[in-house]
Amino acid sequence: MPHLNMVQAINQALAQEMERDDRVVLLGEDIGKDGGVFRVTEGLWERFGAERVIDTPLSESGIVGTAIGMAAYGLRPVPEIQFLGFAYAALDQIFTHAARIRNRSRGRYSCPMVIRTPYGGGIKAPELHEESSEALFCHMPGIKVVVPSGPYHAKGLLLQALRDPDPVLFLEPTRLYRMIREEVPEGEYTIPLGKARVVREGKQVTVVSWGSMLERVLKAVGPEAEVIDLMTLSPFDAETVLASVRKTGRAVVVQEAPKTGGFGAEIVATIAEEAILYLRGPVLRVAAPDVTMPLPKLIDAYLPTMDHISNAVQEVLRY
Amino acid sequence: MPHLNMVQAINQALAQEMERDDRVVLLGEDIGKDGGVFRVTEGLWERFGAERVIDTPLSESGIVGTAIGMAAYGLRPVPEIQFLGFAYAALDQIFTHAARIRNRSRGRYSCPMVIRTPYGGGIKAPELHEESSEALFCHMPGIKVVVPSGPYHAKGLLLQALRDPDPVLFLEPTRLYRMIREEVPEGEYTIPLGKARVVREGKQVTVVSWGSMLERVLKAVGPEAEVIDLMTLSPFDAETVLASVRKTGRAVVVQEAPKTGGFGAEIVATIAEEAILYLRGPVLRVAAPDVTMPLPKLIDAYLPTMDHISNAVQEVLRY
Amino acid sequence: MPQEILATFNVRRLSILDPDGNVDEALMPELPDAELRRMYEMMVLLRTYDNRALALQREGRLGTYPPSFGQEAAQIGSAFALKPTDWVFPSFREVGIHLTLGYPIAQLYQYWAGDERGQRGPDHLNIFPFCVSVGTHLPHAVGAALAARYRKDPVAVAVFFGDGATSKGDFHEAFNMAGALNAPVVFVCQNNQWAISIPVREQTAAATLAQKAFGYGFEGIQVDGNDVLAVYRGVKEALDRARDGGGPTFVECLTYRMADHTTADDAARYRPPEEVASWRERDPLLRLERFLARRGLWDEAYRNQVQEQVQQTVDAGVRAMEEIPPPERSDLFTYTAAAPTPRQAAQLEES
Amino acid sequence: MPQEILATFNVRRLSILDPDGNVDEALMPELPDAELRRMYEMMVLLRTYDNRALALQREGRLGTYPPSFGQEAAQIGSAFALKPTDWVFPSFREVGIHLTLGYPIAQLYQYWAGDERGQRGPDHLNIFPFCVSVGTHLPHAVGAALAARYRKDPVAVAVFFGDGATSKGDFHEAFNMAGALNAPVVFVCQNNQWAISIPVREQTAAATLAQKAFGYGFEGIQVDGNDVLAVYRGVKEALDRARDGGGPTFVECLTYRMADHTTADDAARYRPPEEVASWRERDPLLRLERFLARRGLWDEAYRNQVQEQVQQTVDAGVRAMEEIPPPERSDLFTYTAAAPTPRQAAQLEES
Amino acid sequence: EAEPEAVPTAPREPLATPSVRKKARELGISLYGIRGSGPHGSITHEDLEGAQPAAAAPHPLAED
Ligand SMILES: Cc1ncc(C[n+]2csc(CCOP(=O)(O)OP(=O)(O)O)c2C)c(N)n1
Ligand SMILES: Cc1ncc(C[n+]2csc(CCOP(=O)(O)OP(=O)(O)O)c2C)c(N)n1
Ligand SMILES: [Mg+2]
Ligand SMILES: [Mg+2]
Ligand SMILES: [Mg+2]
Repeated sequence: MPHLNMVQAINQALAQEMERDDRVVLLGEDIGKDGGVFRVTEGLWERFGAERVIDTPLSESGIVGTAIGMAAYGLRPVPEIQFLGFAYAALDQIFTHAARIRNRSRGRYSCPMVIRTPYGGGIKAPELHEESSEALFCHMPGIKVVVPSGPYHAKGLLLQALRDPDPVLFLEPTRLYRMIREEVPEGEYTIPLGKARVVREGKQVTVVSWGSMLERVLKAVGPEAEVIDLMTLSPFDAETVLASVRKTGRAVVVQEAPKTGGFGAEIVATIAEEAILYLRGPVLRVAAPDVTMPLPKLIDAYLPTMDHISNAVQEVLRY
Repeated sequence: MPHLNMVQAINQALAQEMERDDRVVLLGEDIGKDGGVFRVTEGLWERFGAERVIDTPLSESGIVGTAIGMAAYGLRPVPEIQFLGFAYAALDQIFTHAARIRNRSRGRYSCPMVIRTPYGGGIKAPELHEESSEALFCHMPGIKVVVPSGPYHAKGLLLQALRDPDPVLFLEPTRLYRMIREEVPEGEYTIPLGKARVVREGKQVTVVSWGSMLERVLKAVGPEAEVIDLMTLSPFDAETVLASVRKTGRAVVVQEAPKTGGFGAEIVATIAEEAILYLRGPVLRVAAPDVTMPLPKLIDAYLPTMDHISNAVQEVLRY
Repeated sequence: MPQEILATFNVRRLSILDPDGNVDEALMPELPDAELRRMYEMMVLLRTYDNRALALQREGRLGTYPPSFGQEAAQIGSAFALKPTDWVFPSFREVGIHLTLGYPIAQLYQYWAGDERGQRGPDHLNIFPFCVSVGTHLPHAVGAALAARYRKDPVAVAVFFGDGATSKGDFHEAFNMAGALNAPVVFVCQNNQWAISIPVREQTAAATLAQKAFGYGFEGIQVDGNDVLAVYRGVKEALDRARDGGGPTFVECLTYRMADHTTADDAARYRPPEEVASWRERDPLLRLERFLARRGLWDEAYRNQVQEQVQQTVDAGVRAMEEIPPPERSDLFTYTAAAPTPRQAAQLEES
Repeated sequence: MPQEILATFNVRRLSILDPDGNVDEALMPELPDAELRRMYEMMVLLRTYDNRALALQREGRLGTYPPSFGQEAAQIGSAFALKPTDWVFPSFREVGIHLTLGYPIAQLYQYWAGDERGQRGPDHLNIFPFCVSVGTHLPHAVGAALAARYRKDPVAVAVFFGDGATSKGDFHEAFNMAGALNAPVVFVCQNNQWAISIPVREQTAAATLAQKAFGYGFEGIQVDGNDVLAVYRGVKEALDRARDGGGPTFVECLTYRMADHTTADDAARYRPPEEVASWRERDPLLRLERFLARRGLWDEAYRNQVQEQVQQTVDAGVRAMEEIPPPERSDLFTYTAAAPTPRQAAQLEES
Repeated sequence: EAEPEAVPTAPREPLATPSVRKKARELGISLYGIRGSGPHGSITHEDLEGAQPAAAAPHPLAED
């Protein structure tokens, strides 16, 4: 099996699904001739043509809005937003329309599309290139949110997302794009949405994470920790988390985003609602501080570190 | 003291602050000659002129963006978004700019403005007129979120918000606009932001709520409950909540929004992190289901009811 | 040449039928008498439907309702220009389109009564749900148009919106995307000159809306929106061009909102009664009556017959609407997604 | 008249200085020799600053950097048209403005090295921070312009952006708001013909960007963006008009991005070398040199002297930048809001 | 990391996590009088081990 990085794995998933299903079309800024600013769509314009790999004007809202119309017509568009920080302009289209068209039309129309976007910090890029605002999307019924934590899962989750009947936001942790190489089967395979995975079993504390933080978690914690990769944030797999917490009695949630109102809050709240009688101590969150995301010189002081993670784990183990 | 409803109280606060501070200017759709679709700005155009009460084109992003420029120049603009459901188009301006200009310019520029918008359900209005998406804003460092639960607090909180050095989202629960009348002092008074209030003391369970749900909470719960009105959601007054929970050992959080990822999750997570040793049982959330907000025929089946609230309270009291 | 003129643009205005009912024969579209009469019948239907909506709203049987009074020609003329395979993206004030295309009246009322199920149109109609968030549906039309072209379907897409919508960023991004990608889409603006209390001259400093198209590299034209023949011709030419690969067109129908914005509005607060009165004289229905009368296609007897017929149709629609059982709580959960999440499933079970 | 012409718009193009350095004297702005030379010096400074930025980036001392090569005239000409009391809203590729206005070079480099503190400009400069989110700063300029007018300050506002920005909804909403409210703002587009890999002809179907102004009811003009005199004149007239209550103007500076989009880009992937080469001949600096030489204001000695001087200025800026101590973790917390929240305060105390 | 607040004053109520409270309930043990050895003086599962069921107090929280 070839060793691929996440850029290659995503590229392969897109190419395979485009080959298999002519409803799949890509659109976005610089995804065609340039192959995408991270080269994720490299070679696809040459292979599938400008009708299926559409270079668009610079207009995030228009890109998503156009994709919505394509999806309603019966295609399976894959809009790319160049960086998550520029998706804020498309939130209206996502919240008002993509997430609601099935309901608004009582099933007459639907919106099967995958919004792909690089996300997360640690790449030393300009402002708004390192946002981690997944929580915004997880509060909106009607849209799924998927975050792979490595090449293998990126490919399988993306193939599944591309076949989902409803809109999926597919957040690609930019820091991992070329950091991790994994064996990735050449053929098609899918990983179900809405299911978390236990990456490492442990007995004393459950550590829940996703995306690029997972890599830090795995380095920071010892065998005492059961590590869960959520993979899908919306809808998230509460059962896997709760089953683990019921076993370990302790939990730490690690998110990259600012603490307050992040998706970690939902995990903790769910535990507090449904597994509290098993808890031996506080459920702690490891997160960025509640400040504006800084430029590169301070990004390392902002993002949660392995120390933060292991300190939190040690703290809950005191109970 | 005159008995005012919330529309009148807000109108009075705006008028008084405009009188006191010529930096305050209003802008939005239909706020001038028409006096606002809920009459909140009635009479202000006549009194302060079209230069200070600006009827704008239909463009929510442009309204907020224009206000940002005004604020940077030294004014204290008060953009109105006609309904919160149309503020999604302005999220980019709010998240990318209003919330960050102070930081981006390292204090050289700031963005003192109050975005006012009717919000919440139960008014039997068309689609997107009853959204309750406050949680989206509470995850963004740099912007405050304030929700009054009645006329008296609306006036005092709004006057304070108008004097805040940073951007404030002021969410006006539409269902309460004309429902509650209270004694409202004619003169100026302010209520600090970032402080919750204990509306009713109780010993056995803490019920946390805000905005239009508070009215239902107060009707649904008995003297066993300590009822907290958050008033400011961002930054929220964790201390008041925690102190109460440490006393009662039980908590229920009532929000109008869909459950998952709502602001209630943050409250519960904070309790689970910081008051777990005092908790006797689960912390429950009462919330709307995780579905697309319906049209009027189903709105009553969607919004949390007094029954939901009292059932949750009874449930936690079992522990 | 230091101060060169790089290009020149003319804003054209098309009108065919004058207020007295005379037509410019050179521009008169080819329409059989039966079609001309059907146009009239649909305009009467729309007005009757609207009047009944207001009555139902007053009785508490409908929610907030935005009537089309004054805009009948702009809507019906556009609808006649459509082919059944074309796709339509309406805003919230073009029920004239729905009626012409045969959307069930009961479902239209059902929607305005606050029941989402009214939005599920018949499967053979390619009409999108009403869009309440002003102007945000324009990009969808562009996307559908690109999809149709990709599928090589001989389809054009028409999207309808008001003058207020022209101020939204979505208008711009959709227009620009359509131009850049040469999408087979026709943008039809119902310029009724008001967006709630904002007159179009405060909505934009542009003297016409049609000229906005020039910024996107395609044609914009103003048509007399109270002239059903001009609207028909303008929209039809644009749709034909779109189907032929000629790209997008913007058609501004200049008309007038004769009533309040909605039943929740009081237009007397912000606009002079004289203005409203002056437009009452330009009523598109009267104008078409005069034209048909000149052609010998209209007389009192015919009018009475149409009105009676239409009244029955509307009555039947109202009855059918009122027979629809109310939605169930479980309906909340059916269409948020194709399949419920575990948490949604649990919430459905609760209370 | 059934097919009336309602209005006609001409897209004008202004150029003064031809590639050989000849000027159209009728259009030549009044500029003392010293100012002409200062224009040249600033253009050399910008180019030198840019070259150094690329070198620093290669050495890992700066982050991703977007150079201005080829756009010196479009930037410096605009900056010269500004009065000190005017307000400026830049995008991320107009450091020529900053340099002309006297923004400290050390802080510019500091910013591009990834240090937010570079954005705190001197208090006497009314220049907003760089805006990375393309086009989203346009409404801010409109707001500042309205605020200035409200304050009766004799101030105009200039906002700078690229061709790609013209596709954003914010462009539209800002332009329309400015037109509708007659704001004293000048929109200056640096049309360098590329938005990363998207050429302007794919960005929009409009043949010129200038014509986009017509849709908003105000004037749009294209100027030769490699002609510093035309840029100066076009922008100055627009600013004067704004200060005089004449409302907004759109000035399209047609220029060319001679380098990669940024240091992270490789333009050879998507554009032909011939195109780049053809623009090298139209280098705005060469053109100004020729003009100055004809006026007896330029010779090799002068050039060498300018280059040396500018080199020293840039060197000093780099040295000053490198002497700035790195930011502290506590700096994260200083400016999210005027005062920290209790939770922020606690987070500041932690690790 | 977020440290549970130090106990401001002597607690009216013994400190214990919900799981300890649950076990105490199941065992019929009153938390009063048990010396907590956990963080902030909280009663741990181990602390419950030596404790005797309180015959007279069917519900440890009955004082409310
Ligand atoms: C994005 C958005 N903003 C505000 C509103 C509230 N609103 C409803 S209709 C309307 C005016 C629309 O004017 P126009 O586009 O001219 O359509 P008309 O009502 O005249 O048919 C407004 C402001 C809305 N529905 N959507
Ligand atoms: C809203 C937004 N979308 C995407 C990007 C990524 N991006 C940075 S520059 C750029 C192209 C900008 O082109 P243009 O406006 O012509 O300015 P230029 O770079 O040519 O100066 C893009 C797509 C961004 N910064 N902001
Ligand atoms: Mg209108
Ligand atoms: Mg460009
Ligand atoms: Mg490259």
